Amino acid sequence: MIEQTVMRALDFTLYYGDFKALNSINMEIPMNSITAIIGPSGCGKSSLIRSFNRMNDLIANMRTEGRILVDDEDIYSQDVVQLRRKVGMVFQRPNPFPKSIFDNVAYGPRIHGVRDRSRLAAIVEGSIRDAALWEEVRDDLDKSALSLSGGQQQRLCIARALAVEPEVILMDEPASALDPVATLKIEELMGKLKRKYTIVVVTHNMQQAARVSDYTAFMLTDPERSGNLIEFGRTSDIFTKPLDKRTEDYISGRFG
Amino acid sequence: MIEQTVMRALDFTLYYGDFKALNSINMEIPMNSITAIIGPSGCGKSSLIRSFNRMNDLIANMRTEGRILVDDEDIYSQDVVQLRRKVGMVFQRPNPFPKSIFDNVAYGPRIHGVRDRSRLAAIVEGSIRDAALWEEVRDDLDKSALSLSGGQQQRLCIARALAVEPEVILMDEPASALDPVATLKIEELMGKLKRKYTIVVVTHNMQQAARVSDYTAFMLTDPERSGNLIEFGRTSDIFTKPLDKRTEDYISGRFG
Amino acid sequence: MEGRKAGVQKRKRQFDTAMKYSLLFAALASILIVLMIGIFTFREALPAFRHIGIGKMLTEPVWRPGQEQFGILAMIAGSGLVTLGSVILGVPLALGCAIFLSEIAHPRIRALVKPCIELLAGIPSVVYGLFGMVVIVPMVRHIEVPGNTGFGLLSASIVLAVMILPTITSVSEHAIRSVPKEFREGSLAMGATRWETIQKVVLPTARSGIVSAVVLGLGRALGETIAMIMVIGNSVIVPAAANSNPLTIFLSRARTLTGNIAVEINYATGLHQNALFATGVILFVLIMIVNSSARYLMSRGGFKVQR
Amino acid sequence: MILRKIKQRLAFSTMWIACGMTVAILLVVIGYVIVKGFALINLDFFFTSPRGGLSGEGGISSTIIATVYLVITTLVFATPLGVGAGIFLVEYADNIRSRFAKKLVALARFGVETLAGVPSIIFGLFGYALFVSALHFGFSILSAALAGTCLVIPVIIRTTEEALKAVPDSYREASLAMGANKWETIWKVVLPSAIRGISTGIVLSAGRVVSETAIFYVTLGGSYRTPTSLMSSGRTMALHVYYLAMETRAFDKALATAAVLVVLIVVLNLIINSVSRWLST
Amino acid sequence: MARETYEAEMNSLREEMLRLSRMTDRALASSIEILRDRLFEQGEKLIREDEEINLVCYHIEESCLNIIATQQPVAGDLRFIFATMQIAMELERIADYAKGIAVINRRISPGDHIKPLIDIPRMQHKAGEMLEMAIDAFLKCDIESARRIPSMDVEINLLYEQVYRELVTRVMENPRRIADAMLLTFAAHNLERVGDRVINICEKVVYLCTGDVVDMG
Amino acid sequence: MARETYEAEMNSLREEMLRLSRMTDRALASSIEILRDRLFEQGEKLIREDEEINLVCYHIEESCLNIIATQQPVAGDLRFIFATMQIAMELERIADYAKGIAVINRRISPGDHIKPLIDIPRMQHKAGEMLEMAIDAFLKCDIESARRIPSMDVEINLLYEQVYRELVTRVMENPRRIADAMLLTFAAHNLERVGDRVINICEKVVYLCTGDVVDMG
Ligand SMILES: Nc1ncnc2c1ncn2[C@@H]1O[C@H](COP(=O)(O)OP(=O)(O)OP(=O)(O)O)[C@@H](O)[C@H]1O
Ligand SMILES: Nc1ncnc2c1ncn2[C@@H]1O[C@H](COP(=O)(O)OP(=O)(O)OP(=O)(O)O)[C@@H](O)[C@H]1O
Ligand SMILES: [Mg+2]
Ligand SMILES: [Mg+2]
Ligand SMILES: O=P([O-])([O-])[O-]
Repeated sequence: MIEQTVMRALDFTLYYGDFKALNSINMEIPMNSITAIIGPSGCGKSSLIRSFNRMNDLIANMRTEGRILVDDEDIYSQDVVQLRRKVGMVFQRPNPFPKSIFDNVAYGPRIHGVRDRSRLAAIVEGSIRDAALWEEVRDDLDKSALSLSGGQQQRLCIARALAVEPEVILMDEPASALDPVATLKIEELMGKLKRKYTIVVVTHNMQQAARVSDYTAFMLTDPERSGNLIEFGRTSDIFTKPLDKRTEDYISGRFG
Repeated sequence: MIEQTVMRALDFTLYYGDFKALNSINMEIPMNSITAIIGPSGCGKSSLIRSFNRMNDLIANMRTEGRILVDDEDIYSQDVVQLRRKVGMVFQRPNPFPKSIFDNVAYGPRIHGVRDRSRLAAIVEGSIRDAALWEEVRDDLDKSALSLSGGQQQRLCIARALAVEPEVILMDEPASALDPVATLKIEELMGKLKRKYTIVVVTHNMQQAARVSDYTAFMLTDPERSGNLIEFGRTSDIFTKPLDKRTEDYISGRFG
Repeated sequence: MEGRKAGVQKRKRQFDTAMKYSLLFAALASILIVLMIGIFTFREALPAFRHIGIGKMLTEPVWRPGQEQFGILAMIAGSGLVTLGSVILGVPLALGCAIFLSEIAHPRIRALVKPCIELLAGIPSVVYGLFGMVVIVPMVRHIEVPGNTGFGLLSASIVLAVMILPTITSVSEHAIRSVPKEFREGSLAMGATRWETIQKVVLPTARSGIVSAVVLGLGRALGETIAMIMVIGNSVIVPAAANSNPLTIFLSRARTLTGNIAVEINYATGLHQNALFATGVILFVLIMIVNSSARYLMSRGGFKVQR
Repeated sequence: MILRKIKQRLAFSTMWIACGMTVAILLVVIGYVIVKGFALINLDFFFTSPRGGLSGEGGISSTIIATVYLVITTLVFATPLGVGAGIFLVEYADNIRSRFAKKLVALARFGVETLAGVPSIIFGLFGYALFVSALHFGFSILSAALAGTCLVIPVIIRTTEEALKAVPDSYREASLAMGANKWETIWKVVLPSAIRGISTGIVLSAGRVVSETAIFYVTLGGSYRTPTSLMSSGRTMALHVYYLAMETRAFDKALATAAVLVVLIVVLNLIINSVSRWLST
Repeated sequence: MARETYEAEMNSLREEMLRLSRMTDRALASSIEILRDRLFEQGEKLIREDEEINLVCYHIEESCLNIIATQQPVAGDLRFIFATMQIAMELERIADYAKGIAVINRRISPGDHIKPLIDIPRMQHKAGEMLEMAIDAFLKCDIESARRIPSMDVEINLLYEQVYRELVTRVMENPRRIADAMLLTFAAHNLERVGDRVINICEKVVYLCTGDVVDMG
Repeated sequence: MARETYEAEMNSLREEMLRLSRMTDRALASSIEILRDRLFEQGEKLIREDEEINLVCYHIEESCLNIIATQQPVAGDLRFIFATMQIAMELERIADYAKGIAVINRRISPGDHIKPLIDIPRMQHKAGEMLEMAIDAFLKCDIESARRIPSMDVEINLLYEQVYRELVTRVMENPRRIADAMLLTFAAHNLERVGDRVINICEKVVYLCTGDVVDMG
């Protein structure tokens, strides 16, 4: 059913202190596609997506079991800096740095040692183009990123993530802070990006998952409040003939 | 087409300083029904709904033309305190006062001179029941309202509005700060409330307007950025056969 | 029934209006005070400006009230040098501390240290002065330089540094902490280390807040009175280096503008008193300049800073 | 890669040291004052007055009384004005329509800003010129309290403003939408939610009065006798420390008094913290 | 259970389907009585009443559209609405066949039929039974039954063949009544078509319950 | 224009409809050739190919379902999808008639027909023309044309009556060939039904463009 997988969670379990937030997740993220993760609040969507690039490492009492493989290699046996290069992330609220548009996009390449001006400029242009923002900012690369609208900021953040040439882009509710027009733009952009990248997106908005994604994962907490993966499959199947009763009830709005 | 109207805007125009935010709105709000106001951001939905109970009076440089009738009487020839009793309001973010649940609901009646304890208690119970919250809080009326969850808080705010026995309840995006379950609860509650009250609700969420409302008003800004009423009609008609091309484009997500 | 209700409504409305005007009066009290301060200090200072001349006051180094010589250059130099000294000593420490508390420290350490710093800010200046007199001055006295009594700019700078430390620390810590967490995550997610994140994203973002914290500390240093009187020696001389090492200038005794006023006002009369008021006016203007630049920086950075 | 990590190590160690030094300074200052000071303290110290003269003999009872006296008087003047002004600036100022009133409001704001930046010695000068000399209050609690009022008014206004601004607008809207008028809204909804911030502001002001020295040095006189009326001269504890240190050179007594002062300040800090914690739950 | 309005709308849709199926069933039964007993008046009534069935069908379609537009159903609910819409169309068509039989009755020359009507009512009986079972399976989402029903169509087809052959024989004996014979064949043909329609309904039921498209024809 | 994926899906739906209508059209045309020229092999091919048409139709239905479930269309788009689904069903049925004609051809005794086939091809011609016009109206959302087309059905009905009467006459002359005559009548009947189906399509087109339900039958 799945073509080629980029990332793979194997019996992945995550604890915050004594609390088991994720319970033995098994999941494969197919390449060059959009995978949506849906589920009620607190079911561990963010915890899961933040595990893929080890952003959860920042949390003091976090502990994991099982494995996550990126490119068939355990994430904990890779260098975290390299991993995060490969697996980029876009956050819920647009968070461009208070620098110029150019410097925002050049941030990543510079960190990773690109100094050459013309190469930087090329990377910046390419990334902003890929993020479907070039036409809007081409003449204002020196303006502060904060002067952009919310939707533009979010696309800038995507451009920033693209600039380090990731394979996967994780997005945690990338449009939930945006108005409907900007949301639509982001959704269209995701559709374009999947030609070159693999996208994993968490969303509260079922319609959004339905609209944009190729695959959908549905998560739910069990009685101990740990997050479980209930169903994973093609989005069109999940939304027309889900296998699990709970998936059906959730997507038809019969509970949280 | 419309049964009985509670409120009626007649060529209502609203200025903030020199800026015309609403342009000659004509609209009738039918009794015991839910009227949804939809439209892109900044089209004047909030301005309109806040005009109905003169909440806009608080804005220094606001000026109106035309009339709004509530119960066939111009709102500006009514006492504002009485008007606001008649036309209650529920806001976007749940905003219970940092008092006990009981005191929150009793606030309005007390302001309006109810001192008798047993009467207060009866009003409070009735309102909380109507707001479909009684079962959840009956034993905790003395607890702080802030200890409730977001959705419960919003229902408490609705109870608080009901306590002064309004005819109309205005709601400005009442569920946009809530999670999907709480949203659903509020929507169901609205469906029940319309038996006794008339509800006008502003929402950004088209699906919500489609789900809950009986009538839908679609607003849009013209080239001068003033808000105009484009189409008003039964929700089922608006969502299956809108008369105006712009309505159609908007509700099918082709812009804003 | 309806009539009674209407009556209640009307009374309520009248009360509402009455309250509004009483509150307006309260709000105007502060401008009234400022006006009076302006009028009274300036009225008292005016004869000095007229008889001595503002230029002369600012450039003359000699202050001998007995001989009608009222130059305050020495005091200006004293204030300036002691402020400079305190900034040099205090700012690096304060910033290091602020960065540590907001970015590096474990929350538990932070919870422990933060109140301590607040406490440091609350300790009366007279206590610092006393501490300076009994601990720091004797220590400074050990430096072998001719004429060194321990009282002087160095002791004063050290005391003042400690005094401005909490202000700068807490204001800049606030500025750093109000850098949204999203910026940090954004940077880390691109493979930057924590230090790179602090250096390249957090500090630049908080820059205007930090700068204004420093300026705020500067203002506080300039206005400090009692502690300065207690450790600076209060000699009306333009500080000078005692030997070939220019740094020994800090061992010189001096007097600050504020100290000058406080020490002499209680017994001054006539033109002497006017001159002291004139000193006050000059000090006031100086501090206004510093403070408004701090405010400007803060408003530009978009950070709200308490106190 | 390794270089990047070493850089981080270095930088973090530096910060550690900076913070350690700051804490060390605090411990040394407070520790020194308290250890040295408490060596001299006994009950007598609290219950006898200073005897004057160059010896610095006696205790601090009259200075405690003067301090309390001054704090209360100052707060009686400053609290209504400060809180009232704060309420006006937050609740009414933005809704004013007339040009003239708008100018007044702008002026009031300017006043608060300016006042907050004035160094305390200027208040002293002003108090000396107006209350002590021009109004002939002499060196007295009254003069000092009035000068002190100028000092703490901006503190109270600011904290009140902050506290009121922290009250969400939605509370006000909700109340108004139910037909309450402005004052009812402020009294029943806004002030109760802001009381915590306002009261910490007032305690903060008390702390300022206790620790301020320069202003009172030039307005309170310095008599070591127990004040009997508003017109009495007196000396606060802080002032007493100064006199002991500078004029009598009685450093041991000064340290003892300073120790009491520090403990008092610590207690006030604790009060602020616990009051805010208690009110926030 | 949340979404009460929505549930209510879905339920009323279900009820309308039940109503439509009853009306269709009745129309089918009465059409054969009409043909057998040459009840012209009742025939006219049936023809008139078909209009009503069409209206109910339109109404169901409209409800489906409204529910989709306003309630955004997905998964099972959405399949239910799709199935409802298609089944309503089939039912309407079955009612059309009933009406068609009444029209045929009008055109057959008055008096006795060219042959006694035995197999045709049997066909009707069988078809009616199938229809009822299919609707039942639809409302109960009974896949088993939906899968079984199509086999019953074989019988109808056999009966049809028999009617057809018998009529052909009769015409050869009595060529002048060829028109009536043909009309009767059409009537039988209509009943045969009803069987096919019911099979279609069963296909939709299976689809509704499992999401799988099957071909049972 | 926003929602590009959505637009793309809608467009591909449109294209598939075009494809389905072409296939149906071709099947109809070839069915008459088959009948007229007794092309048994080609007939078998047509019968086999009908399966393909069914698949396309299922596929369209599935796309409609997916679009509704994932894209939540409303208003015009939703009506388009509804209309598409129903029209696809009608087209599939028309293709079934074509297949039916091929089956009839198989059952008619080899050799010449009982009468020369002139009117039946004419019927087919007319029906094919109507079908093409209706699909055109659908794709262009041309209400005018959709409203005009049903009047063309009158001609088909007249031709059908003529074929029917003629065949009845022939049978009286030659009762032994009654079976063939009946089969030919069924073929003509099928074509007549095609006309009705096209009218249904036109109804859907009007509905699609205006949101109004009309009865043109
Ligand atoms: N740092 C943390 N420490 C302890 N528990 C945590 C932490 N972060 C999250 N949790 C808990 O883990 C569970 C899953 O949280 P997570 O944020 O992954 O959910 P989510 O599905 O993303 O929810 P939402 O949709 O609200 O964002 C929740 O019960 C949450 O309370
Ligand atoms: N107090 C005000 N002063 C000046 N202009 C205002 C004010 N409030 C709103 N506007 C302007 O009036 C227009 C309509 O605003 P309004 O808030 O009614 O829109 P809206 O439809 O509610 O938008 P949203 O969906 O974002 O809430 C906007 O252009 C807005 O900028
Ligand atoms: Mg989350
Ligand atoms: Mg709004
Ligand atoms: O309804 P039919 O035309 O397929 O018999």
